[in-house]
Amino acid sequence: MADIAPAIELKGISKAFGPVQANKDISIRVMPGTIHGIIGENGAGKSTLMSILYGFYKADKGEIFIAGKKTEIPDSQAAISAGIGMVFQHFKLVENFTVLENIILGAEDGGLLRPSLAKARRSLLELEREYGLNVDPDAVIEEIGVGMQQRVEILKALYRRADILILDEPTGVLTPAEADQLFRILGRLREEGKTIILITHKLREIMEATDTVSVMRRGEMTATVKTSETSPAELAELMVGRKVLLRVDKTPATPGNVVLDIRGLKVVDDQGVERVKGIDLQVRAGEIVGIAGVAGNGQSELLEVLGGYADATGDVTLNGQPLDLSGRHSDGRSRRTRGIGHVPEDRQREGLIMDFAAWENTAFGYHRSEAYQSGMLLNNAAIRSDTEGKMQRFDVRPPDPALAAKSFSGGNQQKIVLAREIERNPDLLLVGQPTRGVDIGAIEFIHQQIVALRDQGKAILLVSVELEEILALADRVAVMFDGHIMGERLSAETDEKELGLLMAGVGG
Amino acid sequence: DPALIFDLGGKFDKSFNEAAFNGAQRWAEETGGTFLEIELQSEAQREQALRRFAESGANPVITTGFAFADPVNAVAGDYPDTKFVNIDGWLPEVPANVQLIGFQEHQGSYLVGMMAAMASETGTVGFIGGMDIPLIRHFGCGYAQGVKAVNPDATVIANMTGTTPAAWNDPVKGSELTKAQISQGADVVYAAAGGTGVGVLQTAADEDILSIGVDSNQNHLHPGKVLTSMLKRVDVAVYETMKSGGDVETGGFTVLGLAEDGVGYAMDDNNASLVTDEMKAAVEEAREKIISGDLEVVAYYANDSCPALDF
Amino acid sequence: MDFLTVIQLLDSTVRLATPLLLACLAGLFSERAGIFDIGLEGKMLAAAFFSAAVAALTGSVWVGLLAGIGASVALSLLHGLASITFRGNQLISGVAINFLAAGLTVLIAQDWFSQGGRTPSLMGGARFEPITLPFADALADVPFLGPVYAELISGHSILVYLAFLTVPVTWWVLFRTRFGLRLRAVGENPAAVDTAGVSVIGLRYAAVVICGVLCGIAGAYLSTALQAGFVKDMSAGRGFIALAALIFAKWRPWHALYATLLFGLFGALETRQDVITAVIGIKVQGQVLGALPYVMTVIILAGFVGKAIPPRAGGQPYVKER
Amino acid sequence: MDVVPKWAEVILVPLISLILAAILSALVILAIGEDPVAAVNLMITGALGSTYGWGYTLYYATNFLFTGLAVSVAFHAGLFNIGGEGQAMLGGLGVALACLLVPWPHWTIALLAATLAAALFGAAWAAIPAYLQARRGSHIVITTIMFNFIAAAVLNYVLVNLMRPAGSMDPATARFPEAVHLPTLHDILGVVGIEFSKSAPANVTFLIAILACVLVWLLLWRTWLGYEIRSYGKSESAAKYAGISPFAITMIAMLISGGLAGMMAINNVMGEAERLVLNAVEGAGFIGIAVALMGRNHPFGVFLAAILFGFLYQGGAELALWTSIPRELIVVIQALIILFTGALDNMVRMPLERLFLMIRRGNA
Ligand SMILES: Nc1ncnc2c1ncn2[C@@H]1O[C@H](COP(=O)(O)OP(=O)(O)OP(=O)(O)O)[C@@H](O)[C@H]1O
Ligand SMILES: Nc1ncnc2c1ncn2[C@@H]1O[C@H](COP(=O)(O)OP(=O)(O)OP(=O)(O)O)[C@@H](O)[C@H]1O
Ligand SMILES: [Mg+2]
Ligand SMILES: [Mg+2]
Repeated sequence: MADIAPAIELKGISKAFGPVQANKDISIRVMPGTIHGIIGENGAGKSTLMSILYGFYKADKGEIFIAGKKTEIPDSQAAISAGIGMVFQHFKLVENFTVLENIILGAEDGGLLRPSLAKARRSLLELEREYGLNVDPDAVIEEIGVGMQQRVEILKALYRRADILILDEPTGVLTPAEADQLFRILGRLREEGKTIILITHKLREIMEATDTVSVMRRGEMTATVKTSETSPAELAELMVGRKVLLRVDKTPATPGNVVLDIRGLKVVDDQGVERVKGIDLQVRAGEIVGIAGVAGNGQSELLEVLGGYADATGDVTLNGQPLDLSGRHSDGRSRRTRGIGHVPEDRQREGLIMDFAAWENTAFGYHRSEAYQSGMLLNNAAIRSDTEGKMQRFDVRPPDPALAAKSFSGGNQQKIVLAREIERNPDLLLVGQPTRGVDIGAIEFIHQQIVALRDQGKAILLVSVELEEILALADRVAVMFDGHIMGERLSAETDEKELGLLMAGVGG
Repeated sequence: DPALIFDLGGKFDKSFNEAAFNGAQRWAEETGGTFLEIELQSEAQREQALRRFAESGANPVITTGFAFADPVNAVAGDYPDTKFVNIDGWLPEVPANVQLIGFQEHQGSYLVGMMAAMASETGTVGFIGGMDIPLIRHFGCGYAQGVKAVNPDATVIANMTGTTPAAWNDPVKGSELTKAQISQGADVVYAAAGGTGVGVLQTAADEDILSIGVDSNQNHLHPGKVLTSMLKRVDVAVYETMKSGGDVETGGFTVLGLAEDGVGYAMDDNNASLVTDEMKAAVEEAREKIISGDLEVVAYYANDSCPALDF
Repeated sequence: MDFLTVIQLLDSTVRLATPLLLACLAGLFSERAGIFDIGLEGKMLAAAFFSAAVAALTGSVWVGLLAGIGASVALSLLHGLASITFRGNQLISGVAINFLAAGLTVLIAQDWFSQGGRTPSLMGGARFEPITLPFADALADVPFLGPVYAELISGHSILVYLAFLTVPVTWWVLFRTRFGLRLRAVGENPAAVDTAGVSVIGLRYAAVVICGVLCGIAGAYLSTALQAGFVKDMSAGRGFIALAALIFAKWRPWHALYATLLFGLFGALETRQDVITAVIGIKVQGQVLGALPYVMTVIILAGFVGKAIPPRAGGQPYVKER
Repeated sequence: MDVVPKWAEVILVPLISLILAAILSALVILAIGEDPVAAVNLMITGALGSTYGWGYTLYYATNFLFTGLAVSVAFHAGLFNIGGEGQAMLGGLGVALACLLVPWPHWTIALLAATLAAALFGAAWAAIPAYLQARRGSHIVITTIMFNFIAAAVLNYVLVNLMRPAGSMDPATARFPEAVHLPTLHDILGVVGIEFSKSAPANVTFLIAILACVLVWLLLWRTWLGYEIRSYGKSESAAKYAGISPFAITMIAMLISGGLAGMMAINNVMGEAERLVLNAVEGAGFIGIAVALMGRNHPFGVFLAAILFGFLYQGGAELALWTSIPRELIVVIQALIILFTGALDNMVRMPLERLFLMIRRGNA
């Protein structure tokens, strides 16, 4: 062991963003041919550290050794030359370029495109064969799913002959099947002697895939352990600094009246493609109905229709009263007045105005409600004090209503949205991907809140690509595939395997 | 000291502001005197400049451009000891310490129109105005009447460059208009368009047709290519006014037409070869008749329309 | 309307479209790289002045052209300094450059030539002369194609041919070269370019410089090819029209050609009241005629063009750390 | 969390930028052979040294306030309204019609009617581009540019052919009747015993402009409508989620924007010229863009920027009046100020940030 130089060694890395100390004197060693996990709460500094290694940010202090040699990495070009590739948490792809164009960007041969593209096409075929990373080289990024986008990112790194691959929360947006495939690929890469650093919030992935794992907290590296010598519970505690409940704690549901009744719902998108092809679904008071399915099978459209911002046909009633599916009374505001709350799938694009302060976001969607007006003006004081209360009850950190939404970590952003929607006491709560990219401490809290709302007798419709989450949280599961509901199961009576088959369109 | 206020076009507008400046310059050189001057930047500065000069004791205060008539009218009452002179303006009633100097541009334009018609071989002549305002129509109207007087069958093509002040400084468009008129058969073009006229004269010279300059003598710009220039002696008016100083006569209109040599056509070495004796004779005859009143050139202002041209 | 009139109309269209086309392609390079540029007008004006001034001083139009390009590029670099290096507001910087050019050109012109903000008239070699293409005279009598070749295609200044050549070149550079790929990428997602190991700043400066060069040619065309000298404010809003054409063209080179030709045609029609009268049968009022190009643009825009989506990273400075 | 304290951000950064612009301007003045110190002196005393100077400074500022606010409101909705120029022209037409067609008994009523007319005309001129943007996706930047040109043609037609008094050569309307003359600051301040220059054009409209600032501020940050406008401007996808109608907000924001631009006409047309001239707006619509951007689209920022530009205009006029400095120099100075305070502000901010960070670290 001692005579093999570590593939990567960081010594005393520090990095501040203005007044924020994102990384404090961090040292770490990663041996070649291993998968090294990094975990930590939102904002712990994981992405920052990796971005420094990749030359995206410049460290204020510290040294980097690659394969035992001290290496300066002033920019990404240097990192690439040193054999480092990185798949960012938020992909760095050019949306309206093809896969092939994205792959050669920055790694072209010569000044003309055609030869480069042709060469890349050939290498791509090889890489595909070697690792089973199939992508359509001519597909345009914005038209392919996130899973394929991520494969493009990995291919980008491999195309540049990376020996060290950094993956920042790669599975946040992947379906279980896609995640499994990813880990198979990572396994193959390790076999070939490549070194992999994996950042994730999912302890299961750490336990299954990594050889060693480091824990970060508030900008510091608090521990590095062998994966085989630790347990999820221990890691969770190291990460959050307290004991974390890794399972959802809930009593069996006692479903009441039908709150939401969907009959023959069809949705056609802007391009004229039918996304939801006539589904029937009911959600009762006091139960959580989960919609499982691979992303892109109509779940998002279902939420958009119920949330009031996509048109549809069919019959939908809420507490027995019909719900308009198009026209003037089919918008987010009408839905809210009817008692539908909505935690959208994409909190940053839909649920929040990132530049607005937390208190302004607390009113978002409810800004015309009586409680927030005084005369013709908004009652900002009322909104603020409301926000303070919500931030306290939902443990939003930091509890500063004046801070812009973008300055909160993902988990805390989600808590702001959740607080807003749950505390309105909706009859029906729509929840899309509630814990995407959120750390385990926050996940625990969010799950508790959703269950608590159910226990108050509210109806909840949950959409998630995380089967684990659906199984843990939902009382009843409907699986969507290609715009249809393939089947419904009580979650107590099913398992991942059965649901997985339904999600692939098999059985029913 | 006298003061001179230039209109928004600026003192180097290659047109009448510049002529005014030249007149003032000549007075300064001849008498060794000095004068105050300002180039306006905005509408609101009209009154401002008038008041500032009046308050600083300048006398007379000379302004160029019809747009000054109204502000002068508004300000004059506050400074009874200052005399205000406006060139080109019109007021229903003229205050006692204000003098308005008007030029009979249509008369001068009439004469150059005659020359254009006589020089034209195609029977089609052109007029290119700057911004579409009544004053410019006034030029075009006199011109068209002159053309028709010589050749009743002649065609006069009239174009305006635009509807914003940018129309005074768009030589590219002036060129294009000239070419368009040439395509329609014009072989003499009269430009009353400030800086845009530079493009008109240039293109006329390049395309080997004749052009007619305006305001000051522009014959030298393209010797042998500029038929003549319609002179509007703003320089003389300014010179004379400055020379009279505080004693300048006020309380009415001064009309400068052919009789007063306030307008006319330019003859010099540059265009001597272009103007035949026959032309000269005809034009001189018309000039006399206009002066004597035997011939009346209709002003566009008379009833906001032109007998010879439809704008 | 006879054939010759059509030819003349199109001839005029070509002349009027050329400066728009060059400026439009200039804007295309800049905006494709993510740098919005409402300073096209100012750069064109500065180039118009310096090319005419230097041509007048040296007697060589080519030296003048270089000087015009130099001036335009200098303003481009200023725009780059503000919007790339110092991540300032690109719109403000553009506005400032327009003012700067409007003021400095006249100030310097007055200082150098004392002709009231004009340059002396350019003569002989200080001006771009029209080029007669081979056989133009011989072929002029061939029916149909003869006049098209002799009157419409032949007889423009070299800069016109250069401008039209720039369209395929731009297309080729953008879509067939490494540089073009990177340039387009940096306007869509600079982080992707950065993480691919390519300098965002370098690319954006390159784009801005190309923009300056093309604006420089556009300005020189105005003052040394179409005209024989500089007159203050002679760009007369063409930079803004070019900008409109760029949006109209949805930031694509060939469409830029069509859009600017369309604007050129509107401009040409405006000078031909006789043609319009002949076509629609009634005489249109002068002011109506003046408004026509703009009304037509709005109608076409509303009727046929649809939504134009600018480069996604356009207008925003690239900031990694805040 | 900000590195630079608020006071430095608000005062120090603009101040240093201004000084830099001044230094560069001084160099330009030197280069053309004039004395920069005297020039700056003249500008300051001329624009701010007397109630007369202030009267002009505030008059110009009033124009820029309206057009600046107009640009800001649209900007908050994510719309770049370059059409302030045309909207203000049409506003002028509204004012002229209101003042000439009805024999108003008193200026107060006339002002009310004229304000309404100006806002309506301006808004109407903004409505078409807004509709085309909202329904047809026609880019508002092009359509508003086009509408500026069209407005110029319309105004030209109306003034030359329809509203010009017989016999007048000036393409302008008749003078408005005595009864609709607006009180100037001299008249207003005279009531409370403050001596203010009689001959400066700043008038009661300045107060309306300030009121407009307050109202715009209230609208944007204190009403749900403003909240919707700002939300839509920041994120269209989020706005849809919240039930905010893109069509309604685009229309409303542009109508308000056009209305504000149109209202400029009560200052320059009704308050100053007292008649409508062809060139009444003379670029204030474009200056409004610079004012809005420099004022960071906040009404108070717009207020400060408008005063700064008012100062530049008036100071520049004084320079032109008493020196032989050509007016283009003032354009150059304006350009430098816009450049340094608006676009190169980070050149000042970045070193300041480093400085403050050092101080902070030193204290910690
Ligand atoms: N570009 C940036 N500019 C300024 N501050 C930043 C930037 N990126 C991160 N930070 C700060 O650095 C801290 C560490 O952020 P980082 O993204 O490294 O966290 P993380 O561990 O990756 O979190 P997550 O699990 O949510 O991805 C954050 O608290 C944030 O305040
Ligand atoms: N440019 C930035 N300026 C300030 N803070 C930032 C910046 N970028 C990221 N942060 C902060 O860094 C932390 C981590 O950010 P990151 O981009 O990793 O998102 P995240 O918290 O993981 O959310 P998500 O999972 O939804 O992407 C958060 O606190 C975030 O607010
Ligand atoms: Mg992260
Ligand atoms: Mg995250």
